[in-house]
Amino acid sequence: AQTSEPSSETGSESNTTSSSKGDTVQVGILHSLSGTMAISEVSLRDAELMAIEEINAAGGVLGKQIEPIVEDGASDWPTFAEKARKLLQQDEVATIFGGWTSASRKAMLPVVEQNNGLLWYPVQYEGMEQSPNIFYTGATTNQQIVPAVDWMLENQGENIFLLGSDYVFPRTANKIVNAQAEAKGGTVVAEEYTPMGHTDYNTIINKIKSTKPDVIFNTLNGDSNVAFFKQLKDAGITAEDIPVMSVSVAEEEIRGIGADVLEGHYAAWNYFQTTDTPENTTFVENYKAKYGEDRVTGDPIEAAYNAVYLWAEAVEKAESFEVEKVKAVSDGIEFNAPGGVVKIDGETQHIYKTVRIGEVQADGQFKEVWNSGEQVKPDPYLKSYDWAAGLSQ
Amino acid sequence: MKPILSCRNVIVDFSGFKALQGVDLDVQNGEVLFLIGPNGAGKTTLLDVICGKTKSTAGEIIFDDKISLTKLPEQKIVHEGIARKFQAPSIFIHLTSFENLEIAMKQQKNLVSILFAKMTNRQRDKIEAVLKKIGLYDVRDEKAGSLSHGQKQWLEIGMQLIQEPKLLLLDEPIAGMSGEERTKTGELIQEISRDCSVLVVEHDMDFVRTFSTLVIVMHEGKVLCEGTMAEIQENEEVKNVYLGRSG
Amino acid sequence: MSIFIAQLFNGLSLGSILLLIALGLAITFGLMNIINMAHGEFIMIGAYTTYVLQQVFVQYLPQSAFGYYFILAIPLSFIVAALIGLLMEKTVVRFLYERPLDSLLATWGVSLILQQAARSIFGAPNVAVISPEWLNGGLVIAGLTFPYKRLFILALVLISIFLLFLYLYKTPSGRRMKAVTLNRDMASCLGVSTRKVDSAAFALGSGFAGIAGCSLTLLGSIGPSLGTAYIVDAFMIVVLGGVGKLKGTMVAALMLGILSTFVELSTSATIAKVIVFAFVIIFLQWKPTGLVNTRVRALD
Amino acid sequence: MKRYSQGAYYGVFFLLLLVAPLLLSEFRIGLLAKFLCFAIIAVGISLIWGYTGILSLGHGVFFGLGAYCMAMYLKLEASTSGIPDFMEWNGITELPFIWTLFENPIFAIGAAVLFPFMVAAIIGYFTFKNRIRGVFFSIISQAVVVVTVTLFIGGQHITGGTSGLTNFFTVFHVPLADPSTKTMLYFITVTLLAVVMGISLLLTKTRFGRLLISIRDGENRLRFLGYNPAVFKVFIYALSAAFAGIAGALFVLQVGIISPEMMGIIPSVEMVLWVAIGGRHSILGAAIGAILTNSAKSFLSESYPDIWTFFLGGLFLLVVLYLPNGLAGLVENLKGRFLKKVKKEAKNHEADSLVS
Amino acid sequence: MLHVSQLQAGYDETMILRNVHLDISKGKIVGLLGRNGVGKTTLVKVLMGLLPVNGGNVQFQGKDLKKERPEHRARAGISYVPQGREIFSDLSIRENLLLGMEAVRKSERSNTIPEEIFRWFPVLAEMINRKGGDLSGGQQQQLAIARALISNPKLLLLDEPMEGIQPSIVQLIQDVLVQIANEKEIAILLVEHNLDVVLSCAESFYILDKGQIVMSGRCDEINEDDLQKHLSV
Ligand SMILES: Nc1ncnc2c1ncn2[C@@H]1O[C@H](COP(=O)(O)OP(=O)(O)OP(=O)(O)O)[C@@H](O)[C@H]1O
Ligand SMILES: Nc1ncnc2c1ncn2[C@@H]1O[C@H](COP(=O)(O)OP(=O)(O)OP(=O)(O)O)[C@@H](O)[C@H]1O
Ligand SMILES: NC(N)=O
Ligand SMILES: [Mg+2]
Ligand SMILES: [Mg+2]
Repeated sequence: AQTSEPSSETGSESNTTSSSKGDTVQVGILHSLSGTMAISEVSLRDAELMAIEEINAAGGVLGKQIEPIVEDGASDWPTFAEKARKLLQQDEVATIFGGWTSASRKAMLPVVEQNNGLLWYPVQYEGMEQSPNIFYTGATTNQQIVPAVDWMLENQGENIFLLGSDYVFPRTANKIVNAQAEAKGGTVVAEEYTPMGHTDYNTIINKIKSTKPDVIFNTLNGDSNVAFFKQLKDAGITAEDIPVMSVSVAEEEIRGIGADVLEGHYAAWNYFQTTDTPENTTFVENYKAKYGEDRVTGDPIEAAYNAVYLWAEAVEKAESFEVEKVKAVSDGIEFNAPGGVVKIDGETQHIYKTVRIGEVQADGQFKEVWNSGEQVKPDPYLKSYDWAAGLSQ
Repeated sequence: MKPILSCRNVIVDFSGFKALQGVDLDVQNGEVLFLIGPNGAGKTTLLDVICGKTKSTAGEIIFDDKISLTKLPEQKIVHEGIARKFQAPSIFIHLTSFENLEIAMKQQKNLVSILFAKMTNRQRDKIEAVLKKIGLYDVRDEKAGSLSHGQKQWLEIGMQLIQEPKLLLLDEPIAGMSGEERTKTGELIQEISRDCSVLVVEHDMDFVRTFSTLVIVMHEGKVLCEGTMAEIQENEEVKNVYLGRSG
Repeated sequence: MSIFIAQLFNGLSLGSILLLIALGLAITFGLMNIINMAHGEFIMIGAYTTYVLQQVFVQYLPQSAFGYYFILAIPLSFIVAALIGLLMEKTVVRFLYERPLDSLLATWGVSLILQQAARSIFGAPNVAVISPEWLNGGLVIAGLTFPYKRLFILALVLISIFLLFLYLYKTPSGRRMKAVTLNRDMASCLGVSTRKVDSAAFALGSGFAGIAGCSLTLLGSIGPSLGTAYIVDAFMIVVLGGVGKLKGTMVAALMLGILSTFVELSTSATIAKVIVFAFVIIFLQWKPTGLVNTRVRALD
Repeated sequence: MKRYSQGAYYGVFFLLLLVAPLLLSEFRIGLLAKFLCFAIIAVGISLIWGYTGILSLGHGVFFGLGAYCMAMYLKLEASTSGIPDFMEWNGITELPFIWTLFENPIFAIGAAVLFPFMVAAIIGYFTFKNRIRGVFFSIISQAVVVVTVTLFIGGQHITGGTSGLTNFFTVFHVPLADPSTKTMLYFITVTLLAVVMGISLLLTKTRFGRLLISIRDGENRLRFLGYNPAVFKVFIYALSAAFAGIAGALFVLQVGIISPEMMGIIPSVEMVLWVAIGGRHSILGAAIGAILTNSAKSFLSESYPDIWTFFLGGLFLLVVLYLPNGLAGLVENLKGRFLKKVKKEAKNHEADSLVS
Repeated sequence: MLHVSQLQAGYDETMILRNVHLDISKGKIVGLLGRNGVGKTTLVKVLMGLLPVNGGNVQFQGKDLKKERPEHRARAGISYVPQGREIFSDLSIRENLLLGMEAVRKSERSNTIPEEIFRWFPVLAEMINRKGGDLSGGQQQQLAIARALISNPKLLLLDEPMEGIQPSIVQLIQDVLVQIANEKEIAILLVEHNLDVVLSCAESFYILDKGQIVMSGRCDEINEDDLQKHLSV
């Protein structure tokens, strides 16, 4: 947005060359900076900008400084499509980092495909997708949901209450949980969805009380988490009574909910701010130094940060900004990320990641209670799980 | 001859307050009937009931000897041939006088007819004739909103005329008019009555005296008495509740 | 049976929350006819005020004082929201009394600005308000838990409504407010300072929104777009009750609260939402000017 | 004189639209085409709001219905397996009946216009017959929005849920991404905008138009002149819904996505804003309002992605406060001021002669 | 008491009043006559402050009124019965009447309605708790007059106050006007179409035509021919 060159009339084919004219290369950053999703996405932009700054300070990529063009997706899917189109056609950026909700990704998908662009999507999602023009740096289902359910069944009990926001990620995730639980001797006692932005969870809590689950598997998104956890606590249900396993509650959400409310509940991610690596210590320090002591990092933030580095390495390896070439060399590219080494799986354009389960502490940070040890190979269509056979065609 | 309108035992109850307590009243064909009575006697309410604005609690209103009005919606009552002028002028302020009359004019008033309506010469002549009659010809292209109070009253009367009704209900038609205009309005009413019956509510006794033949007095939701103005003036009760010393 | 009582309580509680968010709007929209799309943002202002006060307590006052911040937060939210409301009345709303529909558009602009301001000042992510210890937990009667927070809000609403009734129907100042909102010109011809009354009324309505925001910190999230979640509900209730009819607003809020909880219990939150809103549509077919209405004699 | 100048405005407007493709980049033309869809909605809203006094805060629904009708056809054309991808994720193996109808493009296009028309007619029939007016109607229209959006989100297996429908490739087997297709669609949109504006102008310049104004000024009064205002209101409301449906269908073709969010409260209110900014009493004003407001929105959000809503909000505020009748009102005002000067002089003469 | 000179005023760009002169003194009733649409209501609205003054002078008790808002005029002692009544339809009769007291200084304001109001308008006492909007036209008119009288004004502006009122009460109001003008020394500007009413209670009169005062004088010296000239259409 800050810069816009006069557009050439030639259209989409030439984008990768003109974006890297001179000694800069332009990339697009496309997150919701306004509207309801801004609460989550603004931090991703911050992480990406920080990575760009670091790379530029280290000499840039292919000798060029990266110049970010920031656009606002405004929590509105057609706007994501419009802005992605603008970045690719008008600004001819080398790549886009962007999106949070699956809906925003699905809105950008045809645009990047038709313009042969590149999109780096940094948030855990429901799988069942593999666009040639998208790299997925967040977890797919077998790197978050599947292990989380296994762990729940093993450690907390077999009666699971499913609660989610009414959109594609929770619904698909819960379909998986259902199949998995059935195969592994668990029982889904109830499956409830609430509209986005729902704020009154009393009735749901009554349902929880009457179904007496061992654990709640929570795929609520954003604001609803705050209402749900606060009201759950007020109803007198503690983590000892019924623990909640969340897959969309990271450090930043905890900060908005209040650690006192969440203490003792669980979340499954690939990264925690407390993850103990030297890279993470620096990362957290830098992030706080840049954006304020009170800011926290978290899984999607780290995945967004990683995305920029992975792209830069792929470009270096390809010695070109061209999408085809970058894709061609992507397989096996590694980055020593704050959460441990990550590696691109060229076949699926997803990332090998370590799975972690953490328990919320009084200070709002996670204590890791389990991890997968090694990096888990991404399997967006769950082809390697027998019980998942019916889920994907 | 059969009356054009006959009300039988009409009662209106406003959640406990009986504004009409059994009104019996006939309007004869081609007659100008004046309705007078103290403030709050129920005159406006009676007109409201006749034209369908207020639903009666009980009683029967028969129009043209066969049509029962009590259950009909407003626009059907208009189609039957009853036009009503309200106490406060209610015209369309963003239309010109001409357009106000165009809308009011007797014509097919369903969606399809209006969608394809074309102004015929005959219609234009008719509107212009009425404009002249009500003295608004010179301001025919001005927005009705900027007319003065009196002019608005005139326009509204014009809007009733152009509907060619069988029965015209006028609620205080000369309110806010000056002397000469009152006379003109009175003459207008008499002219109209050649084609239709008129029921007029009015408080101006000079006016009533000049233009009435038959007067009905209402009081506390009932008909108190009827007669010529001269007879009415002598009635002690009417003097007491309505006319006062000079009546 | 116990679930019935629990749900009834939930319904009442939801109703009281709905009433709280609608109360301010019942004044700015119901009485003053300003279609105030920024009402939600005043709720947000109340919530952030509570947040800021909490931060102040944490930073500058001893730990033992923390429990009392919430008591102070209620009047403070009222005052801050009322002051910002006052500012908005003086600069924007004042020019729109004769143009109620335009007020919708201008206040929409204000709402965008306020949201962005919150984002710029407090950052985009949600912030947390820790509720005071004495509001945690609940009253346990016969195995049912009645959370203190909900009881507290219920009481707060009752007091607010009572005071508002008293003000509007028993004080000369309330009478002036009604007069000005009914017929501004005539009221001024009688000697009422319409400007003062207008400002006061708008500030009052905004202040109530601030109180709502303060209480909502007990139950939900605090972020820049907090208001958008409540604005439609608030309008729905004021209209369903009959615009300008405080009693109607009250009944409507309770009705929707109870309906919503009971439908949700037997179906799902999504269906409950659909049914509640469908109910509003159908109800208005039956009573086209809301629950409580006045017959008007004028034609239009 | 008046008619002549009005014609000139329209002429300039459409001339600009016709030469725009020569002046703007492909991306900008795509944006403009989208704004023209919005202009079609704005024209419909001006009819019901500016002329008839019905404030609908729910036109997003009709826009969305039109868009979904078109999108269902496009989605089916894009689905190799015959079943849209999202249904497969939801475990649906057989195309639901309602979807099978949309395999036929003629049906889909017809439905995009008629379905919103019918839905509006039904809603309008009940609400207007029951004499629901003013803000009560506006709130009902919002409730309709909430119900529709919630149903579309909740019915994910049929509607695609929050993500909506996207990822289309071809229309009538012509690739949508082709520049020539885009140009074609642009001109189709311009043409349909012209048609919609033409119909609206015809309606408002006739007796029917004056009747609409009477409804706005005093619909009860109209009853006592023998009209049933409800019938007229239903018709004009449904017509404007059909316009919104047309806009929705064109939108999907050019933008390539429709989601429930687009029918929500916020877009619905924004639609009214466009019209207010352009001037609700003017058909052309409303259309221009839609184009300018959205241009401003795009421009501001591109220039100041962080704080553009500040400026947009400020813009709304300023326009409403200082241009009560929108841009069209401003133009009228300026013109009026000029004419008045001329008139005033004439009038002064007249006045003098009257006094003397 | 009220002195108007060279007054110009109107709506937006259309000037209705041009060069109006008018004087009313203490305790006098002045009639304002004129055909429909000549600007009588406009003049009264300007005096009350509902319309801006575009030129000329308006003085009340020696003070310049031009810039004062209506409420200040009301508190200075000007009271107004508008054409069209403008009662508060949603408020009870009592509340309507009490609002009439707003112009009175706070210290002198009472919460009870003076007895004489009900003596003049007994129907208001009967309906004291009913809503203003429920009243019949004439009842509303009576309420509007009562509301204006209740504040003991120094100047009373009446815009066609008798409209829609039954004859017996019209007489009564005339008597009351004469009485209060005499006893309380209230000045009254009476806009009225009914010549008889003006002649029977006013002392002097003005005739307005096309936005200007075209004739004025004392009621007892009135010349019928001149009158006809200015009042006929
Ligand atoms: N909607 C209503 N609710 C309650 N009372 C009403 C209502 N409408 C009218 N009334 C009462 O009914 C009575 C009759 O009113 P109506 O308007 O018919 O009188 P009117 O004869 O026309 O009087 P006026 O000569 O003053 O116009 C009045 O006392 C009035 O207060
Ligand atoms: N709101 C308005 N805007 C523009 N012009 C107006 C407005 N109100 C009145 N006028 C014009 O001002 C002129 C004077 O109107 P006004 O109401 O003062 O007349 P009036 O003498 O009181 O007449 P009446 O005896 O009918 O009440 C009229 O010609 C009218 O067209
Ligand atoms: N991908 C998600 N969390 O929507
Ligand atoms: Mg009457
Ligand atoms: Mg007048």
